[in-house]
Amino acid sequence: MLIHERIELIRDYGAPGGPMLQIMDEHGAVRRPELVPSLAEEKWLELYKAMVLTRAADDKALQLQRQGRMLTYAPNTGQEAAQVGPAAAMEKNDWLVPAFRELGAWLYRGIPLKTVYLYWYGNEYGSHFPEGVRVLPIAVPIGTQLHHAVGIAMASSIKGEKDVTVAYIGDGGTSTGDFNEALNFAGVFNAPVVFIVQNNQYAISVPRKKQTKAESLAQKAVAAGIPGIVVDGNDLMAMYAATKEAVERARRGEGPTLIEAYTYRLGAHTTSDDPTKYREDSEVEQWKLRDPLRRMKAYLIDQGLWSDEQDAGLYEQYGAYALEVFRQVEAEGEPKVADLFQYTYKEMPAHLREQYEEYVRYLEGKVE
Amino acid sequence: MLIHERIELIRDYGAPGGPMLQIMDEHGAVRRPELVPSLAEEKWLELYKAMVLTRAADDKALQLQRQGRMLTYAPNTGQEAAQVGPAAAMEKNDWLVPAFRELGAWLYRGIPLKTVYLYWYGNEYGSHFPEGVRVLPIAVPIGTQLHHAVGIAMASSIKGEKDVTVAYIGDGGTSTGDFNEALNFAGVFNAPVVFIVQNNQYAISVPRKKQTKAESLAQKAVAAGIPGIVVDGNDLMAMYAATKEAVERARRGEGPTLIEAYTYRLGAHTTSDDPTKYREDSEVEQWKLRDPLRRMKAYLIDQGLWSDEQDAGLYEQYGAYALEVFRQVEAEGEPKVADLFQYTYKEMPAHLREQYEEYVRYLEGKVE
Amino acid sequence: MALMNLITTINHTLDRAMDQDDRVVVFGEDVGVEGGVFRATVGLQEKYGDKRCFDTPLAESAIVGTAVGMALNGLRPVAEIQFSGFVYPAFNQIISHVARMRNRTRGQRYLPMVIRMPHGGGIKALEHHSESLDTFLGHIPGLKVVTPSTPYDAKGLLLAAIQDDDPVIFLEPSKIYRAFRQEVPEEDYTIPLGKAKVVKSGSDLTVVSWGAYVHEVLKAAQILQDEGIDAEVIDLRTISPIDRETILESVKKTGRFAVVHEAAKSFGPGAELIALVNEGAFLYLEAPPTRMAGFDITIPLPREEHHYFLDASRIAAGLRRVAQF
Amino acid sequence: MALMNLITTINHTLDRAMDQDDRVVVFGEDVGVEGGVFRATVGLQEKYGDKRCFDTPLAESAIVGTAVGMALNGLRPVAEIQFSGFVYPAFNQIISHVARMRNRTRGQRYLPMVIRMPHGGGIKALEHHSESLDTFLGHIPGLKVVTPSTPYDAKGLLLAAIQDDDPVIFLEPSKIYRAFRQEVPEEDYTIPLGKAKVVKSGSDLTVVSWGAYVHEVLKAAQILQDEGIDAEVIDLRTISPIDRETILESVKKTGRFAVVHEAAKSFGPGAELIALVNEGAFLYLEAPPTRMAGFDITIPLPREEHHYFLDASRIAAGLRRVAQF
Ligand SMILES: Cc1ncc(C[n+]2csc(CCOP(=O)(O)OP(=O)(O)O)c2C)c(N)n1
Ligand SMILES: Cc1ncc(C[n+]2csc(CCOP(=O)(O)OP(=O)(O)O)c2C)c(N)n1
Ligand SMILES: [Mg+2]
Ligand SMILES: [Mg+2]
Repeated sequence: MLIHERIELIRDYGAPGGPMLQIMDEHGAVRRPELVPSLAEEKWLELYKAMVLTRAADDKALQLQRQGRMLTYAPNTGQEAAQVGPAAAMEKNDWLVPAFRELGAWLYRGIPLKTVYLYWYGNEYGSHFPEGVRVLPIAVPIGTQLHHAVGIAMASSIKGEKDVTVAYIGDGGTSTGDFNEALNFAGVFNAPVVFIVQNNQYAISVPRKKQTKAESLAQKAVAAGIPGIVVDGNDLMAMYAATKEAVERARRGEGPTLIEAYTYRLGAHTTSDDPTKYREDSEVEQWKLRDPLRRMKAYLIDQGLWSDEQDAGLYEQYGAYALEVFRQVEAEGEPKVADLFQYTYKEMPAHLREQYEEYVRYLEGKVE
Repeated sequence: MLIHERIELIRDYGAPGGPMLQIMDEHGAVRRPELVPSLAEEKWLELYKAMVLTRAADDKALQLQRQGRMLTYAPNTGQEAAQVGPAAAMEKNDWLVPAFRELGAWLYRGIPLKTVYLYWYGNEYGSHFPEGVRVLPIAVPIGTQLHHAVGIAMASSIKGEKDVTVAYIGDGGTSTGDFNEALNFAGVFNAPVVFIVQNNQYAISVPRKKQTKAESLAQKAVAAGIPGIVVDGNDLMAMYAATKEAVERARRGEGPTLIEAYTYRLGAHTTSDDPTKYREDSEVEQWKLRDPLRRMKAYLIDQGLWSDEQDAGLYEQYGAYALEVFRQVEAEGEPKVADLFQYTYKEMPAHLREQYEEYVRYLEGKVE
Repeated sequence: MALMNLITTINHTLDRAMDQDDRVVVFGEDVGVEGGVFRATVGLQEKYGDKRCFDTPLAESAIVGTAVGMALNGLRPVAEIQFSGFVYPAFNQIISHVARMRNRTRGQRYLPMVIRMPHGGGIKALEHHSESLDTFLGHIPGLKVVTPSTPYDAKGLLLAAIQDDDPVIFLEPSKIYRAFRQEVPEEDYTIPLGKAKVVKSGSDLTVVSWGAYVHEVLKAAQILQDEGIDAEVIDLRTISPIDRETILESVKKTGRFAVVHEAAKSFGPGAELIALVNEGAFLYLEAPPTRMAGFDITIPLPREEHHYFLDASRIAAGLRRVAQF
Repeated sequence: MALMNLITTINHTLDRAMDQDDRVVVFGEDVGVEGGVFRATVGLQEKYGDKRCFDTPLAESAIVGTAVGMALNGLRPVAEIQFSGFVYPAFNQIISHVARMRNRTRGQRYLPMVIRMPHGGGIKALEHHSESLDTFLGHIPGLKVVTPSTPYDAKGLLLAAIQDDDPVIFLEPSKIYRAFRQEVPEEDYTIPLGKAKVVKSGSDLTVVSWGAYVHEVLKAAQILQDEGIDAEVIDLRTISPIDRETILESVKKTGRFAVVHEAAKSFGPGAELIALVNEGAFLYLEAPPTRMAGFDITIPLPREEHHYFLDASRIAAGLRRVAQF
């Protein structure tokens, strides 16, 4: 695979068919000690915990969906490193622009789990975030969010602010015109933005190979004249390191970067999907061996920072927490009818007020 | 500049910032004899004449526009080789899918000059071509036509037919999402299609450098995993040779190719445009030296196939012919009112028939 | 004859169309191997091969635009858009080319193509999965816009759409994909495009609806019937061009008119129907022509979407006002 | 006060807005160096620098989408689409995001942005340069859609649009960019969005129009006046949300209603106006509410476009029928 220009860290990677950036191997062994980001050891533990929370919250959502308590849900299992790594590499005021499958990043950037659950529970308040959380709502129409990211980043530079924007998209999303337009704009305006493609190998049932003839998704950066790199998306250290480098590059005014996080969706596309229709179990089993949590856990245990016992307890504890949060969501009750009408415009126009009032009268049984 | 994969002919070209494919230099001297396509010498004369016709018809249209007889017109001067070369490299049944600035290609592929003039005269019959001419109408919404080209090419392969589709777009057009989507589809479906970017250095007032950070437009092929090449768009031989190779490659089932024809729009964007607002005269003067007609003429004279005297007569003759054709266009009279209504559907639906009839009654003074 | 629901009927009909005519090709996102997210195309790739039924990359503009190219080169493409809310990237193709190629070329080139998509809400889905496009598409000259309300109609209309030499947008009310089954003949038949259908005749007022809402309207009509109000219910079936004749004839008979639709009210399809009733039957009107429609808001997420829909009781309340005016 | 035509007024107003508020940025294709193909932005890059007025690559979806991002991050972007016929690639952004961000986030994030574009036909242009988008845009909840008919209104409406905290689509009737000049005050003023204007009061019938057509309608009203028919003419100014109050008040007074617009008739904006007149003033109507509109065809190329437009005489003929019904 061809990489047009490489960010410094990874000068050795990205040859055609060649290796991708990996710091820690599948067994948790550090293969490139010189590239290990200089973080305090407890920080790695914290990031690991963030991945476990993501896994536990994900599993709980699936379980609740099977019980008929949650609506359609899009699981993240297997992709936690590609989510937590970049989120951790950002500064407080940086912006995160999601696609729709980045639970780990959302939680790490300060969206409460309750808000996330509200979203998948089918409630607009799931897109209302705490003050100061610079994260956009999920963008369901694939590709559209990248323009917002570029616009946010351009605004930062127009205003002379140093914030960087990190935006997500999937492998399927790289086929949209929007993806290419956004990369091109980012290049032309030298926007401080980092694009992360979570290449989880599938767009619903369509495998990566049928999505494009390009050997890598990172090479799509070449079209926009910006750097691109393939990173082992299941390697938390590599994802952290590559994003950190790209974010700081952007902050220094050196422009946008495209990062392909090479990963795998271990679960279904959503709870409405049955992946056995389009892929082999053996493929899934292969990828389970590359589980991002597993290898980080091995690393932490090896470093004497963690143990199997602590680990089991942690997952259970997060699972219980997630259930508790979901109970709060269920207990919320119906949103107000006024909410349906009052956010279409800043002030409700006359025709809408009339529709609202007429409907309220109907609900109150005043009309029959 | 990086070229992902190269078509055979031009293995030596496309290095970053390096040369592009050129066979004949600016003075008409053949620099790469081994690459000269094996065409009969008279054929080169024929192609030269096609370029002169294009130039004469273009100049006449401009002159008529200035007289207020033609509407807005988009001139081609300077880009004739990038139009006639590819058109000549196609087989009879191949399809041509235009953008909107390919006069030389249209005429060569069999669209009568009268039809072209009708178009710029503001008449829908300007998009009605003689039976068997496999050329689509002009596509004004930039980028949209490439999907049609890919669809036509896919249909050829689905039907097991060997026809190839050649599609045009401008440098500005490469920034559209459609451009990228179409290249990607072509790659995935291995469609027998050749994309030609007429990089004439401007999209109205926006220079090529502000259109994308990519060093070449050919490298945009990398995103789709298909071959791309930069060709001297003012070198008829090179344009012919590269297109021929790409077309035959496609016909053999080896998939799509992107050709960047590096050229220059010597005139205005359209007759509504004043290029002095956004570019230096000196730049234009530089490019006049690379005029595609000039160098081909030098070659033909050098080969003893042509003379200055013959040349002057030819241009005059074509100009007179173009004027005569335009007179026919003017003499055509008003199109029928029925034409406004009868082509929206195969059969005119009731509501439209009523609108039509009511309007006819109004025109006949029956309604007041 | 077999008992089929709407989605199995679509699948059956595509199968029939591909079997009859080699030029019919079917494609879209997840359409091939998976057989469509709603299973509309299941089995077609196995049966007809991956040249005639295939998955595309994720790019709606390209899906519609390549269909245009295929139609120009002798095929009869049937493209699927996964949900109506994802067709917007293809609007440029639809408006600028699909609808215009015939007129642009003065009849020389035309586009026998169908764009199918699940349409409307009611399936408790995420944002953008419940859009109503009636107005957007209805306002584009050169398109035919069709929507069935039953499996039987779906087969006849879809076959007619595929055989039509003009481009047809085929809106499938996803809410009723699996709502009920109906006898659908094995043998092929078409239902002419552009013809509405009186699904219940009545004398007191005329109600026009289409798609999933036809069933709610019929329920409402039943409520009114029990009260002694006799509504005539018309299933529009083709949203554009509209069958004015059937509607005006009915309104001239009943003197009262209502239209019920899911799309937002303002600039909605109901406005067009009211306007044409004014134009064609004003002097027959005994009450203001009325529209019952979606609120002028984005259709809400599942927790609140029930507020958005008109159920039989709300429809009945509205119709009662028209009847009793 | 200076005499200005519509395009110089737009230019002047953008200048004023940029001068007043650093957050206002102006961009689009050919907007910077060249100052716009119609010269709407001429001089702005020189004056405010290329961070605040700049050229973009050729990609309408990106132009609108980046405007969304800028609005989310504290700017007040004013994006230009070169011609209304080229906005379709941005429909996904406009429908899915521009119109919805406030509602999606329950009021937390909103988009103070303006999308300007030349609108409608009459300039003898190529295909796709003459499109009327009234219905498409009017039907999208969450947008405000504004169109001026005079330089004076243009300044007040554009300033109001830029200051508005909701997204506004600003349609500029290109036909009258240079048609006439008017006194436009130097000092700043706004005209409230959502308010129609009675441009000629009258007692016999109400005529609503907007944009370039207002002038034809006024001419037609003059023809009628000479015949003793006194038409009230309303310039809608804001296409969505519609100022029902002003319209209904007028119809209640005159008892007769007509709407005149350039967009195609079916599912056109006239349908909405007729529907709301039916809803709000049915019992006052002494004649069928009438629409005079574009044919249901693609607007023709220059050789035939004159057939498409309603001139004062055709409008007068239609209004006469309404008045004499
Ligand atoms: C424009 C658009 N088209 C279609 C869809 C329906 N859809 C939702 S997710 C999806 C696949 C996305 O694949 P990818 O980008 O790889 O992301 P992943 O689901 O793997 O995270 C599709 C087709 C959509 N949301 N938006
Ligand atoms: C989608 C779209 N946006 C804008 C325009 C208006 N427009 C017409 S030509 C043009 C520039 C095209 O530049 P390029 O692709 O380089 O072609 P060239 O004119 O140089 O041949 C623009 C912006 C258009 N036709 N289509
Ligand atoms: Mg994926
Ligand atoms: Mg150009």
